[in-house]
Amino acid sequence: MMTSPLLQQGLDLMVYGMGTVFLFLTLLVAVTALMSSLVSRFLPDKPEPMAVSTSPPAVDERILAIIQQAIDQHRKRH
Amino acid sequence: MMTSPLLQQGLDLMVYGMGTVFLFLTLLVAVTALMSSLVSRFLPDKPEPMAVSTSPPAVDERILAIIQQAIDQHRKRH
Amino acid sequence: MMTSPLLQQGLDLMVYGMGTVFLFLTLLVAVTALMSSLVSRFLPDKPEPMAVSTSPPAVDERILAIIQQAIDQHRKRH
Amino acid sequence: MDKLTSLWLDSGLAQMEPGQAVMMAVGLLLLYLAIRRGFEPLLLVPIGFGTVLVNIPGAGFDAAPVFDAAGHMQQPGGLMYYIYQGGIATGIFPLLIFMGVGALTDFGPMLANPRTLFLGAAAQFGIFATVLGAIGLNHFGVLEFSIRDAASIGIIGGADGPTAIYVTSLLSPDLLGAIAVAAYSYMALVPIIQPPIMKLLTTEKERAIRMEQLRPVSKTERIVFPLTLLILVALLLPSAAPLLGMFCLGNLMRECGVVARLSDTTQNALINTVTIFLGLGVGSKMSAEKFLNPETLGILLLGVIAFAIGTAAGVLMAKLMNLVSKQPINPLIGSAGVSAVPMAARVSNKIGLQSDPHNYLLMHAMGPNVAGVIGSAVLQVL
Amino acid sequence: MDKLTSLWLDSGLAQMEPGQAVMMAVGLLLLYLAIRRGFEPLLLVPIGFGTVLVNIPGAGFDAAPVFDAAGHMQQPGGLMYYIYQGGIATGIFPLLIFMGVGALTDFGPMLANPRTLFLGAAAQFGIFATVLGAIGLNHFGVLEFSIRDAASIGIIGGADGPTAIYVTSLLSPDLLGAIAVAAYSYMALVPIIQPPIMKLLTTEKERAIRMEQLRPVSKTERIVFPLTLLILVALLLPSAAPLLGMFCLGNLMRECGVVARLSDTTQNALINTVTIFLGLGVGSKMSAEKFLNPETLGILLLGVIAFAIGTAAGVLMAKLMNLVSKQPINPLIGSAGVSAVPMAARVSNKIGLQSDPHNYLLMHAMGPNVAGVIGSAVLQVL
Amino acid sequence: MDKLTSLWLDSGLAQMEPGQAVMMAVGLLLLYLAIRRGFEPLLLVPIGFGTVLVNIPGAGFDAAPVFDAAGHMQQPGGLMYYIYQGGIATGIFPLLIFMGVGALTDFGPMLANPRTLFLGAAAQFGIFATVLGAIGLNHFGVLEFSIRDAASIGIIGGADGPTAIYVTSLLSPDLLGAIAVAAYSYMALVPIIQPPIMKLLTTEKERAIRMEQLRPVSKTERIVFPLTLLILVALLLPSAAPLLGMFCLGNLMRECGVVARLSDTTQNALINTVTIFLGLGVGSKMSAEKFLNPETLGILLLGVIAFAIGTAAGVLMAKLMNLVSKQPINPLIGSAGVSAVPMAARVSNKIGLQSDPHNYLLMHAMGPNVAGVIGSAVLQVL
Ligand code: NA
Ligand code: NA
Ligand code: NA
Repeated sequence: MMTSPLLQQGLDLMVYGMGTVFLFLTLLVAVTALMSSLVSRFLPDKPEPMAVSTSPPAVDERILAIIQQAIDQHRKRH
Repeated sequence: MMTSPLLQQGLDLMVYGMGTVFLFLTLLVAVTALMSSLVSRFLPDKPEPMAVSTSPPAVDERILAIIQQAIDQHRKRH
Repeated sequence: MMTSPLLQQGLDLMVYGMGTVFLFLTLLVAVTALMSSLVSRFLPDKPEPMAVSTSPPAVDERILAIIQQAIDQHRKRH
Repeated sequence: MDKLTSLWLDSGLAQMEPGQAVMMAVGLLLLYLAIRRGFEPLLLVPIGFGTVLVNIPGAGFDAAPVFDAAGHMQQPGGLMYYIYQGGIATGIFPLLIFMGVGALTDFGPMLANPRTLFLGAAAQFGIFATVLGAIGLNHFGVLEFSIRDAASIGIIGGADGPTAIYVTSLLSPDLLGAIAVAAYSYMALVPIIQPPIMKLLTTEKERAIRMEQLRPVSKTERIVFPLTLLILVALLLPSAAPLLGMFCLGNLMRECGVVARLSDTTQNALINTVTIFLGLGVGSKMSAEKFLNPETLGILLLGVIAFAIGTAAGVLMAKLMNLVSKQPINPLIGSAGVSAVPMAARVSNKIGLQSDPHNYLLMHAMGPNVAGVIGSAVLQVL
Repeated sequence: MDKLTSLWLDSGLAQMEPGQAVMMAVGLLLLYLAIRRGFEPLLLVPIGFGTVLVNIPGAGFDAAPVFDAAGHMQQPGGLMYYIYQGGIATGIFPLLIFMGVGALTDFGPMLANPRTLFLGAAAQFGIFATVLGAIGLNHFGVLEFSIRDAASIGIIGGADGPTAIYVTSLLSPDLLGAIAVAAYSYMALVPIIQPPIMKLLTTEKERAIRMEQLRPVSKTERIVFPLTLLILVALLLPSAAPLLGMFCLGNLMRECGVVARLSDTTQNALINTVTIFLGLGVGSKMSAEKFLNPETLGILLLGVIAFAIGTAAGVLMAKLMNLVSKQPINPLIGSAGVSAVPMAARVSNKIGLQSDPHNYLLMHAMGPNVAGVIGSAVLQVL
Repeated sequence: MDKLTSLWLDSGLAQMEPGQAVMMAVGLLLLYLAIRRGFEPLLLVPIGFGTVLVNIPGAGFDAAPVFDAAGHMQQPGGLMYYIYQGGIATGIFPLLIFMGVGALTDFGPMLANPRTLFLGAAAQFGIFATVLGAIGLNHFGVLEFSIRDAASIGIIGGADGPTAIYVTSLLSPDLLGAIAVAAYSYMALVPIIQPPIMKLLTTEKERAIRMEQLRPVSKTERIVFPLTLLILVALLLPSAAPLLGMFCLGNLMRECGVVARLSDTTQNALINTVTIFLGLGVGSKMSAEKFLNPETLGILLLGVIAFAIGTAAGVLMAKLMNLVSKQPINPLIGSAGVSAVPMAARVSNKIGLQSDPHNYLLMHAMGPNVAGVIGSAVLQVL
C-alpha cells in the first residue's frame, strides 16, 4: 500500500515534532537543574516552603494585629 | 389644516413605536411569568430573600469570624 | 570665534524656554495664591490637616468599629 | 520684545475665539453642577472636563492624524479624536457600558412583579411626545430638525444615558454633545422635575396605597431571565439586540454565579475605564459650532418636556392598571418607569414616605425602573 | 394590518434561517454546560453567549463597517467584528491571556522536580496522533482537512485553550469556533475522560507509589526560571517566543516581587477583561456555515482521541522513567502532562487518594501540568 | 541528520546577529537593575523584558502586519508593533499615564506653599544645559544630533518618565529606547547623583534650616487648583495642554470626591495596564541599530549632566529665594524640583535629617517635586 504524501507529511511532522519537544524539554531540564544548583550555591536566599502560595496574607495579618491591639487595650482597662 | 408629511411621519412613528413597545413588553410579561412558573415547578432551588443584595458580604463575615476566634482565645486565657 | 547657527538656536531656546517656564510658573504662583485666598474667604470648608493622605482609611475604621462592638458585647456577657 | 510678541501670538489667549471661551465656561459649569450639585458626576465630570479640553485653541485634542502620501503618520491625532473614532463612532463604548450596567442591575424586583414592565412601557410615551415636539418646532419653522434628529432628541426622554449616546452617535452625531448633556442633566434633575407632576396626578389616598410584599425570586429565575429576554429580542426586535444583548450578557455574568471574577471586573475596572473614555468622547463633540446654537436650546426644552410627559404617562398607566387589576399598585412607582436608575425609584420612595411614613416603595419602584431601561433600548430600533 | 405585516417581516422570527436557530440552541447548550455543569465557565459563558448573539438574524454583531468612497464610515461594524479583527486576528488577546496565565502560574513544583517536564513532553504525543488521525480521515475521503487544519485540530490535544485559539486563528480561522469549543469542553471533561485510561494503564501498587517530599524552591530560582526559559526559547525555537515570551513576562512580574501592582492587575482586571472579549471573539466564528458541518463532528471525535492518547502517553512515560531512574514517580501524575491546568492535576490527586488515602499527589502533579503548557506552546511552532 | 540541520538553521542561535545578542544582554541587565537594585521596576521590568523579546531573531515581536493587494491580512503583526503604533506613536499611552499620575498626585504641600513652584522652574535649567551640551557635541563633530534630538535628550533632565517618552515619541522616535532608559535609570540613581551636589552647594547651617509648618489646605482649594492650572495652560501654553490637561483631569477626579470609583480605577487597573504596555512599547525601540551606537553613550552622559545641573539650579534657586524673602527655605528641597517623584523628595528629607535629626523636610520637598512635573510638562512645548 502506498502512503499518501499527506500521510507521509503527517508522519514526518510527528517524528520531527516529538523530537523537537523532547530535545527542547531535555535541554530545559538540564539547564533548569544547572540554574537551580548555581542559584543555590551562589545566590542562596532564605528558602520559602514550596507548598505555600505566594499571594499576600498581609490583610489578615494586619487585621489580626489590630485585633491583638484592641484586645490588649481591652485587657488593660479591666 | 393639512398636516405636513414630517408630522404625519412623526405620528406614524408614535403609533407604531408605542405599539411595538407595548406588544413587546406584553409578550415579555407573559413569557417571564411563564418562565417563572416553569422554573418554580421544575427547577426549584432554595429561594433567596429578594430584597437582599447579591453582592458578597464575605469580607465582613470573615472578619467577624476572626474576631470571634480572637475573643474565644482571649476568653480561654483568662 | 563664530558660534554655529545651531548653537545660537540652542542658546535662544534656553533663554526663551527658561523665560517661558519662569513667566508661566510666576503667573501660576500668583494665580494660585489668589485662588487660595479667594477660596478661603468665599468658599471656606472644614480644612483638613494637610499632612494626612487623602486615601480612604474607611476600612480600618470599619474594622475597628466592628471590633469595638464585638468587645462591647463580650464585656456585657461577663 | 520680539520674543514676547511671538510668545503672545502663540498663546491660547491670542488665538481664542469667543465661542471657545463660552464653551470652556459651559464645561466649567458642567463640572460645577457635577461636583457641587451632584449632577451625575460619573459622566458629567469627564464630559465637562472634555468640553474644556476640546475648546482649548491650538491644543488639538480633537485633531485627526496627518499622514503623508506613503501612509506614514506625520503627526498623531488628538486623544479625544482617537477616543471618539475608536469607541463612540463604532458604538463599542456604549455597548460595553451597557454590559457593565447589566452586571450592576438586579432584576429581582421586576421578576417578582413582572406587571411593572407595563409602567416602563408607558413612560416611553415621553419619547414620542418629544419626537412630535421636535417635528412641530421644525414644522413651524422655529428650528430645523430632521426626523433622525427628532428621534435622537426624543431618546432623552428615555432617561438612559448610554442608550441616548448610542442612538445619537448612530443617527445625529452632531447633536451628541447637546443630547448627552441634556440626558444626564435631566436624569440628575429627576428629584426636581418629577415630584410636582406625581403629586398633581395622584390623590393623597392613592399615594398611600400599600403594595404586597414582593415574593422571593429564585436563583434559577434570575439566570434564565436574561436569556429569556435575549431570545425574545432575537425573535422579535433584532435591531435592539446589540444594546440589549450586551445588557443581558452583563446580567447573566452577574447572576450565573460561576464567573464572579468576570462579573467583578465588568462592574468595576471595565465600566469605570469606559465611562471616563465615554465622557471624554462626548466632550469631543462639545464645540461651539455644534453646541452654541438655537437647536441646543430646543433640545434642552424638549428634553424636559419629554421627562415630564414620560413621568405623567407612567403614573397614569399605574392608575389605569389599578382599574383593571385587583392587586393594588401605588401610582407613585409609575414615574420610575422613565428609567433614570436609581434616582427615579428613590423619588417614588421619598414621595410615598411623605404620605405614609411606613410605606417603603423603593423595591417596588426598582421594577418599573429597570423596565424603563428595557423599554428605551427596545425603542432605539425605530 | 399593513403595519403589523411589516413588523413581522422585520422580526427575527421571519428572517431566521434554520441554521441560525440551531446555532442559537448550541449557544444555549454551551451556556447550560458552563453554568449548570461547570464546564470551564470563564470561557464558555462568553463563547456560548457570543454564539447566540452572532446568530441573531439582522443584529449585525459580526458585520464589517461600511465606508463610502471617500473613506467616511457610513455604518459602524458590529461589536464582535471589532473584537475579532482587533484582538484575535492580530493575536493580541491570546497573547495577553498568556501573560495573565503566566502571572497566575506557580512554577515551584516543577522547579523542585524538573524531571516532570518529560511527562509534559510525552503528553504532547496526543497532538500528533490527532494530526495523523485528521490526515487519515482526509486520506480515506471521509472529511476534507488540509495539513494546516490537521495541525489546528491536533492542538486540541494540547489541552490548553489560549494556545489552541492562538494557533487556530493563525492557521485555520474558519475552524476557530469548533476547535475552541472542543478544547474547552474536553478540558472540562478531563475528570471523565482521564480516570479510566489512568486505571487501565497502572497497577494498584503503582498508583500507591509515594513520591519524595518536594524540596523548597528559593525566590531567586523562581525569578531566574522564566528568564532561563525565555533565553532557551529565544536560542532554539524563536517561533514559540510570542506565546512563551508573554507567559514568561507574566510569571516574572509575579515572582520578581517588585512590581506587585502590575502583577495584580495582570492577574485580575486585565485577564478578566480580555477573557470576556476572547470568548465573544471566538463566538463570532460560531456561525452555522462554519460549525454545522461534518468537519465539526470529526473535530470533536479527534479531540477526545487526542486527550485520551495524550493521557496514556503521559502515564506510560512516567512508568518508563520509573524503569530508568531510582527516584520513584507515581504514574498517575503523568496524565497531568496534557495541561488542562489545574483540572488534570486534581484528577491525578483524586485517583491517587483512592489507592492510598494519605498520598497527596496534587503538588507533584502541578509540575507536569505546567510542563504541558510549555510543551504545547513549543509545538505551535510547527 | 538532514532534519537536525534544518532545525539548527531555523533556531535563534543560528540566526542571531551579534547586535541582537548584546541587546538581549542589555535587556537582562535592565531586569537585573530593576529587580535586584530596585531601579524604577514598574517601568524597567517591562522595558527590559521588551528589549529581550524584540531582539529574539525570527520572533517578529516588532513585525508589521502583511496585507495582500485586496487589503486582507496575510500575516498579523507582532504584539509590540501593535502596542507601539497604537499607543505610543499616537501618544495615547503617555497621556493615560499622565492622567493616572495626576490621580496619584497630592498637590496639598504645593498649595500650602506655592513659592516652591519657583524651585521646580529653576530645576528645569538642567534641560537647557543638556540641550546646549548636545548641540556642543554636534558642533565639535563628536556626535550627530539635530535640534529635535537635542530637545529630546534635554527632557531627560526633566526627570519625568512619561513626559520624556511623550516628547521623544513626537520628536525623535529613534532615540526613544535610549532616552527612556536614561530617564528611568537616572531617576533611580537620584539617591546617588544628588547628595554630593546638594552638600557641595550648601553649608551645614543652611541644611539645618527649619521651615514653617505647612498650613492646612482646604478641600475646595484642592478641587479648584487643577482647574486653575488647566485654564492657565489653555490661555498661555496651549501646546502643553495634552499632557497637563490629562494630568489635571486625573487630579480633579482624585480630589473632587464624587467620582471615587473612576479615580480608583485610574490609579490602579488603568495605569497599571498602560504601564505594562508603555514599557513593552519602549522596548520595541531597543534594537541594536538604534541603541548600540555612540549617540546612546552621548545620551547617557548628557542625561547625568542634566540631572546634576538641574539639582544644582534648584538648590541655588532656593538660596536666592532666601536672600529675597524672609520666610526661610531649606535649600535641600530645591533639588526636589527636578521631579523624580517621590525619590528626590525623599533624598531631600534624608540629607536634612543628617544635619538635624528632627527636621523633616519630606512634605516641604513634595511641593517643588510636583512643581518639577509641571515645569517639565510646560517645557515640552518648545
Ligand atoms: Na428609559
Ligand atoms: Na498542553
Ligand atoms: Na521635571
